[in-house]
Amino acid sequence: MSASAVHSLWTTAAPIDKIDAPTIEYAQLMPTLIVIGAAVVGILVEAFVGRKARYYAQMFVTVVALVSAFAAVIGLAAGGHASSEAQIVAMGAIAVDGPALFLQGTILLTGLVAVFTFAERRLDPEAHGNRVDSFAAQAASVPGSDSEKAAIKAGFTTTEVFPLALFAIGGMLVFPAANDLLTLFIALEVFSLPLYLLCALARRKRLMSQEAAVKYFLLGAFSSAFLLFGVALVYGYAGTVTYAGIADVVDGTVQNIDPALADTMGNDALLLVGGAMILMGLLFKVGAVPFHMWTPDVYQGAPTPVTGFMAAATKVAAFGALLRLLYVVLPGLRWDWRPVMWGVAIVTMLIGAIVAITQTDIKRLLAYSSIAHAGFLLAGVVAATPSGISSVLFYLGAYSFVTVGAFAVVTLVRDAGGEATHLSKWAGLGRRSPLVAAVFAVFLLAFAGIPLTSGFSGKFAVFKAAAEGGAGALVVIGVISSAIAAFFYIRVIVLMFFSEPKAEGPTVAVPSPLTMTAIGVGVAVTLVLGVAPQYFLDLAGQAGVFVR
Amino acid sequence: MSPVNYLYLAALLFAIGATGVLIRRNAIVVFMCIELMLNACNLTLVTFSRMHGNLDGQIIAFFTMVVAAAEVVVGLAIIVSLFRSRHSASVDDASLMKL
Amino acid sequence: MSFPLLTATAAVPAIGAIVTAAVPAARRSAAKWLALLFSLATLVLAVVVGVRFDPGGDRYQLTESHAWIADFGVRYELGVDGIGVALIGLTALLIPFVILAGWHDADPEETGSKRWRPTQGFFALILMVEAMVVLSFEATDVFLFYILFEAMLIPMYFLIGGFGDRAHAGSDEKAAAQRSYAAVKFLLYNLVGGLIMLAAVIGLYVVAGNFSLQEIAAARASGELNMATNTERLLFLGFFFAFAVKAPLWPLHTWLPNAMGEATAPVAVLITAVVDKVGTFAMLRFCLGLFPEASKWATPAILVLALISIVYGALLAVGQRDIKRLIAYASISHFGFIIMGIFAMTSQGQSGATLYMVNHGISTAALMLVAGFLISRRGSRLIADFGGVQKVAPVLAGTFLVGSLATLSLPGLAPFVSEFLVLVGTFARYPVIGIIATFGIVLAALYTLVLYQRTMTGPVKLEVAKMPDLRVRELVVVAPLIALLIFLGVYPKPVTDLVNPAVGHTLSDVQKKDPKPEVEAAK
Amino acid sequence: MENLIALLVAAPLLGAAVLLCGGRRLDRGGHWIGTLLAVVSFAVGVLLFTDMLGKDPEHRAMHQALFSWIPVEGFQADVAFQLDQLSMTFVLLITGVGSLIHVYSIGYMEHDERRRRFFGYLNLFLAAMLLLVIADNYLLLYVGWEGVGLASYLLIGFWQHKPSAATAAKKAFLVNRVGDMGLSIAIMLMFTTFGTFAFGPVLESTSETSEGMLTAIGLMLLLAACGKSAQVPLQSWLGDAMEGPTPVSALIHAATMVTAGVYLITRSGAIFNGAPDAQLAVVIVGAVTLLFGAIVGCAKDDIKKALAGSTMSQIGYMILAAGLGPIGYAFAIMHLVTHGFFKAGLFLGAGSVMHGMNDEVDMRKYGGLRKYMPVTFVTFGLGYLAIIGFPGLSGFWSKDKIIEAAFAYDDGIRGWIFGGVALLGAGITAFYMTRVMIMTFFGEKRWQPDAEGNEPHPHESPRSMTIPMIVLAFGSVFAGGLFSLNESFVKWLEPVTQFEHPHPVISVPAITASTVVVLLLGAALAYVMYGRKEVPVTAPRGSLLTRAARRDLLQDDFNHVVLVRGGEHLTRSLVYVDHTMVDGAVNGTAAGFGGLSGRLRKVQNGFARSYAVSMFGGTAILIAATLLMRAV
Repeated sequence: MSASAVHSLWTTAAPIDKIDAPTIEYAQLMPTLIVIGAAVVGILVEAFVGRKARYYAQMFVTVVALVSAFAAVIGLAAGGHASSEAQIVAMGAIAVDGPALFLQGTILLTGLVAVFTFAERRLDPEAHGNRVDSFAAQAASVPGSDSEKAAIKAGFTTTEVFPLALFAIGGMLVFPAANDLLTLFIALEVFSLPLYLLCALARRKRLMSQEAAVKYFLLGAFSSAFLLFGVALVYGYAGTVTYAGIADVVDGTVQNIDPALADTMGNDALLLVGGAMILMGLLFKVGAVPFHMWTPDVYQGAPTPVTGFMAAATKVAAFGALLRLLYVVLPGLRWDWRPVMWGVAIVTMLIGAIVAITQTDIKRLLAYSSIAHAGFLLAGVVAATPSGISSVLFYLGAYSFVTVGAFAVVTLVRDAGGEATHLSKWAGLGRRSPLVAAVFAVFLLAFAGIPLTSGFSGKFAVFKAAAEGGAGALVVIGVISSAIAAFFYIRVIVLMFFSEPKAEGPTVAVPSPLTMTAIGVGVAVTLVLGVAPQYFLDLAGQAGVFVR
Repeated sequence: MSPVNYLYLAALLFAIGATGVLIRRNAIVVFMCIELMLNACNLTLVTFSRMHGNLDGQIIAFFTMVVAAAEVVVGLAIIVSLFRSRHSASVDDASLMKL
Repeated sequence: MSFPLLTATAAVPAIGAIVTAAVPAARRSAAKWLALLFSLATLVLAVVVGVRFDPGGDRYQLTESHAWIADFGVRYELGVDGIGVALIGLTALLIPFVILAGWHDADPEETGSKRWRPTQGFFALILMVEAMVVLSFEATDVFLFYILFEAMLIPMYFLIGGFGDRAHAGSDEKAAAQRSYAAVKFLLYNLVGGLIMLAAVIGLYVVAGNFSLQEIAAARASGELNMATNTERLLFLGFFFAFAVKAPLWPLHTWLPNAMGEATAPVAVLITAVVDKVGTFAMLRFCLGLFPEASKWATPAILVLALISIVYGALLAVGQRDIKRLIAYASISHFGFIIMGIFAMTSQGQSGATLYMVNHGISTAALMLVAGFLISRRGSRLIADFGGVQKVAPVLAGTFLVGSLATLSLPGLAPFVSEFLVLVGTFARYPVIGIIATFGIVLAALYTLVLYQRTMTGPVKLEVAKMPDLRVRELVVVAPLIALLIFLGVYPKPVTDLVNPAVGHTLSDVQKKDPKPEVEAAK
Repeated sequence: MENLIALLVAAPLLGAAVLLCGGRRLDRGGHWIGTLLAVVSFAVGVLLFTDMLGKDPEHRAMHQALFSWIPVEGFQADVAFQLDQLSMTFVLLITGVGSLIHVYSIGYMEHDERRRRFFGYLNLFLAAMLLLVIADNYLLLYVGWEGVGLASYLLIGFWQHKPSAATAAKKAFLVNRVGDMGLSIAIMLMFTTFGTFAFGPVLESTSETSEGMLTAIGLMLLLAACGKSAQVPLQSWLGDAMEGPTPVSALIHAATMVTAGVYLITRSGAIFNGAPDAQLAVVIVGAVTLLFGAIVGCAKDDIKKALAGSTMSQIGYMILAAGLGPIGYAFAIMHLVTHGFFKAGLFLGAGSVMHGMNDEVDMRKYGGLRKYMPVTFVTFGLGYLAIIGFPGLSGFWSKDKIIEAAFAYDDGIRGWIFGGVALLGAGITAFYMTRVMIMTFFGEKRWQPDAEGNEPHPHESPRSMTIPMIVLAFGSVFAGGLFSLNESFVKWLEPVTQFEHPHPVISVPAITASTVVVLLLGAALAYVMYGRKEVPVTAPRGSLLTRAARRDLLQDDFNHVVLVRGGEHLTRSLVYVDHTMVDGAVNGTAAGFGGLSGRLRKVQNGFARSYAVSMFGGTAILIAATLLMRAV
């Protein structure tokens, strides 16, 4: 098509005989549709259901939605869409294949467990005879103002968190499945925006919560701007935004380049710069150094259940997208991006581990640990082998449950000011309530990658993949940094078990079955994946192939 | 003139926006700078769309506008609430959490 | 499918641990008896293993093999050779004594909250350690071994940090601080070692494609698997580093004195007599078995390090003021001997080393436990706080003396046999090193006798004047150990018969022959 | 008959076990058990002896194998015994003297509440010593070797409440350990050379290895001998060993254990015969110690220490003789036996004196005791005459032969030197023994009431003590003559040790005559110095040599400064190094990461804009790196 012809596109109203309606494979998209639909329903509930009933209604809608969505995922997988039937749907916008389904399943389960912790209302003492959860009574009311007191007195609760969470999950479901850059961008925004809001909704320490939200929002928007610019550049390079199309151009299978476009089409500078910017957007989401700095602040400020949800689900989704981008779009550029990712992985592992050593707040500690883990995952990504993909998938599955569980435990340890997150408060916890301390110790050991925990299986899987991929040095550095990391996990254990409990120490709230389920699931997954990971490794192994 | 110039302009706008984010204190202004960056992206997309002679770029531009609008909604909500509780919209004042 | 004897031997204590941990807070003594019961059951099973094992038979016997993690090429593979049997026997033998000796160590001073059950935890952890150690002696799958090698750190860590020695200098806070420092040091040291090994384990997988000791050995023998020299050396170093931390070998030893000093005597015994043996055992089985060439390549350096450990450990023992730290440094010296024997690569050296592991376990247990009784009576670990004990508590002093004599490997007691074998075996191939190592026996006499003189002889110190002699429970702990020391000193044949064939296999792994005596060589 | 050999060891071992494990209930009768078992062992010895006499000299050696001790690939160590003439001689000496001293101890230790344990230790010693002499391989010998070391450790430190005793015991064990090191190295050398360390194979195949190797082995054996037999330079422990109860000094540190070195060298004759250099070393050590001990003996006022010096010197004679090879072995052993009799007798006499003098040991506080304790006086006197080699008594026969042999070392300067030394030694021996005799039994009483004002009442000791002394006195008088009747002793040993007639550089009668002259001179000098004028109660300052001799010729001071001090400094500095450097390195790394962490933390300053900066910079780097990758 010549430039002049293009010009006619919008100068003359050329008669467009017909626009054939896009074909949408609803069945394959079912999980996403269910969740988004439920989210919409949730909003209607907010609008029409009475205050008292909302909580239960929302709970019901959310749980049903997530469970059925998960069922749909299973159905698709059983239908072979994870392997033989894997295909690209919705006019090339979304891929339904092994990795997508595996990650969607993981996200849905994590989300479900996280939603349980959202719904926990037994931790704080009742305010004016109303059960309260971890969220502000009325986000709009100024902290400490009369309106807030009034809201509390009236027993308001921010049940909007459930639809928000659903929207976020919806976006996350699409993110790793996105098969063109536009969908990628939209999905990113769809799950980011609700998270920004959720961060701002903490019941206690609202100033910190709002600050976290602002930082997260500004930086997130900043990064997405970069991502978008990257999208634009890559579009400029390839003339299309579908992964397949770009890949073709990258591989040089497209030859007929219009002389008019010679300076853009196939201009590698555009591709490389754009690709780097898109990578940056994704690395921001996974919290890789040097795009990690939002992580500690946001993790600390956000309501703990939200933190757990973010830490787990966001990472899963983002790594899914990252994998797809690198393995489907840019395999032709492996020799360009691999060294770069090497560097990112190394600094991420080391910085995360080292800075965590001197942390004094349990939530920040876990934030940095999550950064270090991002580094380990990147090591698996760098492997650039099928076993690399499957190992990352497995690691994500293992890691997300541990994270949700760990943050769930954090919600239990409370004092007058809400959660007692300062480490000094945790001294002697093992004496006061051995069980909680033991459970948390299990999670910490899993983070540290001690054998017989899921953490070890995952770490072994990614390092093995990396080594097979010829990244031996990366493995060694990973090993060193996990040695450093071990130091601060152990510090917490020492604190809990070997130091005398403080007189005015925090109390450990007895949670409702909701949180108990969350923690229980966490422990179960940790141990099962630690002792007998074979089944799940197989799962991840079969799921480890992208469709193009 | 060659459409490539539009690209340079867009890049310039993007850079300006980014710089603004880095140097301005007021959260609103920072946010506006981000909008500017998004718009720079739009310009880029449209230009490329023009050069490639297909509509994808323009479509994306529309999406971007929608997203930007959504961001405004969410962003303003957050910023305003922060402003109300602190009586300041300076991003530097919001530094309770550090180290 | 025959009865999985080896699994059972490890499973019994594991179950015991769970059961013991489940005992309610009020039923403290029940937990103790349960623990003792299970440890004895384990001992019985260990004996059965010893009986069922045929020294003349295959290299690995009573083998079990089940699929486990196919993706990692990992199988649940068990099997014992003579060395394994001997060490399993040692472990199973010592644990009951450890439990008996620690009978009151974990009685909580104040009954804290209802849920706080230190006693149950203490004994459960001990059994857990036993289970893991036993299984690690049985594992013929590198990955399985690695997992246990790492996992056993956790219970040990809680034993060290959670149940410190009541007899400490200074305030409780200070003691608690020192204790957790020791525990953390122990864990980090070994964890770092383990993680380095992890890298090597992964590397091994990349090279060999599976983790089965036999398969890899077979593949090497048949030549279908041949590692590049440098790869093999790196992998070897990765493994050896971890084992050297565990063993411990100079200069990676500094965690041991802290750990043994701060832990209660029974736990100290657990560390040095049982857990550390996994390190030396692993050198023998995995370093030599998997990387024969690299082992030979590294031998000179390792022998020098071992030599340093021997002399250095002994000299530092002389310089100690704390009884338990002294014993710790003595152990470092002894581990030097063990490692030297292993890498001398002669049948005397390696049989001696294996025998040494067993004997050192018994003798250190005897000495350390008696020392524990002594310390608990006086409430102090400092040598200077004792004097003339021999007059008020002759039996205690007598047993302590026998323990000391065993430590300086007096002929007629078990350690002499092993030490002499190691020396001869080393001397046969490396005369100079053998001779220097012989200085160790003088130094050993020095530190043990100085210890005995300062604590037991001389005028009776006021503080020890009222010291009671050994109680029945304590005698029950010590007497059998001493009897065993004498028996194995006079008649070590049962153990050597067990060990010799296994050592033969190990030597054939590294394709080494004993040097011929000059005279025969002349003929 | 062979099967009885094990019984030699088993009997006392059983005694030790019973007495040490038996507990308080044996306190009353324990000493009888101990004595009985010692006697049993003696009886067995005699039985075997008679049996041995029945056989023809070449086939007298008996052998008994019990079980394989350490069966390891290429390494055979068996528990097996070999009883030949040499061993038999020792067995009789050990069990005989041993039994006597058991009897003696019954009286001597009467008032000690730990008498049972004492007898247990004595039995333990007997067992170990017998094992040492009847073992058929060096490793088993080593067991006995260290066993006697242990027993002597326990017995020297028997009165553990006395710090001096405990220290002396420790010192003895340590010095012996140094010697033991030599023995174990020797064994290793044998193993690598001959592939075995059983007496038979080793001693028969000495010809198949180089002289250098034999020399090495010989020197190591010599080191061992020096430790056990208190020869220079490892002699320092013997003097302090006198802290032990006197019967111990008599049995272990005079009659038996300290002579183990002589046994070792004689037993290894074949090795030394093949290594002249080693033999020279042995002879030198012997000669030096001979003089060293004698000089020390002259200066000591403590009766036991004086006797200890004498012991040292006498063993010097034996070692010297053993170093001379086939011309000396037999005489070394002969002197060893006679010395066993008279030195044990002398010590028991000293013990008896102390017994009567409230354990006073300073001879300057004795004097004129012959009136109070006649039996002791007579027996001691006979022992005295024997040791100085008064013609006709045991010492004369054995020592004179050694001097002859020394003169026959070779027909040149060596013969003169060592012969002269041996002769000189004889003179000094006469001097210091006469001194002891005079200061103890002659002159006027010099003792005063001690601090509590209770004056000692010297009295004769009970039967249980005097009888052994009398028996030993008989030994010291007649043994030598008996052995020398047509060289019966030499012939007895010849099958084991070979024998060549020495050919001294000067005629035998001349040597004998000069010996007698020399000893008379020594005795006379002593009489002049101590007999004629009053002995001062407080020791005079004395000449430089005297003062040095009182301090064991400063040998201890040397050890203290060089070894003890040096060792302390070494260990202390090592402890420091271990803490600051080895451990410090580890803690340092940890601290280093902590500091790094603290510094990196600062970057996280809480300002969203600086976070944005890092993101921006990161992106820039990312882009740059990607482009760079393409560029290169």
